[in-house]
Amino acid sequence: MKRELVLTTSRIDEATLLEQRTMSRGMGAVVCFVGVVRVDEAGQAIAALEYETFQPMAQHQFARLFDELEKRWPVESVRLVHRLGVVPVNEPSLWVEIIAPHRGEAFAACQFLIDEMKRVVPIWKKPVAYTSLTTPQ
Amino acid sequence: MKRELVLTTSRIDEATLLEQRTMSRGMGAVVCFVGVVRVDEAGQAIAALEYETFQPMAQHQFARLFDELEKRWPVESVRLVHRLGVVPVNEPSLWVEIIAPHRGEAFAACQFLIDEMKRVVPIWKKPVAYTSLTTPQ
Amino acid sequence: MRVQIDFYSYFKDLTGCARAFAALPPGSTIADLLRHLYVRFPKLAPMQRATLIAVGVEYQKPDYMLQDGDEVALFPPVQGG
Amino acid sequence: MRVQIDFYSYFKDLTGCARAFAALPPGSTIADLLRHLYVRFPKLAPMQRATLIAVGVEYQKPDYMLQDGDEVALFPPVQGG
Repeated sequence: MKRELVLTTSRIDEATLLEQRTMSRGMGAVVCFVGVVRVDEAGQAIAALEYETFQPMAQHQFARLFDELEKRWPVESVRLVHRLGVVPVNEPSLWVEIIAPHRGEAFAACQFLIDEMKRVVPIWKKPVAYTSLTTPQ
Repeated sequence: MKRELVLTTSRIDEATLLEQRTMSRGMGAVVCFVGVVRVDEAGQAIAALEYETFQPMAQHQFARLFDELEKRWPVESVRLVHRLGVVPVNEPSLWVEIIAPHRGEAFAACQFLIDEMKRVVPIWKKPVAYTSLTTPQ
Repeated sequence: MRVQIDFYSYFKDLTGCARAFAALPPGSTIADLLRHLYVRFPKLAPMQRATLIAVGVEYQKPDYMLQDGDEVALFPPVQGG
Repeated sequence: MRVQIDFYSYFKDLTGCARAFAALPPGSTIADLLRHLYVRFPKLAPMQRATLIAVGVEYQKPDYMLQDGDEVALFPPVQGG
């Protein structure tokens, strides 16, 4: 199984990630998830979310999840990018792509990976408020 | 809910579809599915699949599914492209994108749409074999 | 009355045509039409349990009462994606 | 023995620091360390049921026996995505 994990403070560049996609001729399904920062976090309008991680543990926990994914489903490729630092509203914080022979397993693997990430991977977020100088859009 | 339906004999251009994506600041989830023609159809190596449709009925049935989607989930945008005619192995035949506030509803809506499409939308495929003149890759 | 029947996918191969017309007594249902078609296109008959039927752009059941000029479509299970 | 404790997310605000060290008797468990920390950082105590604990890069339970030099991390439920 091809694995790519990127934890980065740079903007997630979906076009480049798409260009870099490769899949063998036996693969029939690509499921891609993009998590985007919403303007309302717990009922409050925010300007951004700030993501923090404990990076060595995050990488280790992602590696364990990738192992588990590989055991459960015939996934050919998993790529995951999580942005860190300040992510403005309407920009992606998470990008996940799963390539598998069939649709069912690609959807299952993608949802499993995100669910488990939110349970065990040490990444936290806190809202960044509009300052008094900023007019909420 | 924004709706886009394209039934086309042209190649599905994911990069352009990505460029054309728009989402409002309340949206937090994009789920994208790409169905790709696999080299093995029912255990036989093929060169392509040829897709046929009964187009007015396909459009009507897709419209009904989009209505149902809108009733069930707070989806902001659904875009679906289905390629028709001969689609070579390793090229996309189906591209679906769902944009919703949250992950759960985006995944549910995307899977519902594909499942229902495969039940009611009049599109059929038949395998295109390698001819004796073509060397299987 | 007269109805048009369009065949899709491998049903065209089974019937040898993409479109046919049938003259039926008024009040005929889809079930009546099918009986007529299974005589005319015997290779369709074994497909009966895997046949989807639409009138216009909507699926209909065998008890659907046909109207003059109806456009009926007969096809095998769909396989998009 | 001496262990290092790193705090993440708002646990840093509750303790007022990102890293602390603790000297503990040999054979101490994570539960023993927590009792020590809740005295030293009383604002952490109410978070007890929402505290995740790792040693190195693996989650561990309160009965985990600590070793000299262990790097312990304490943090609230994770929220990636």
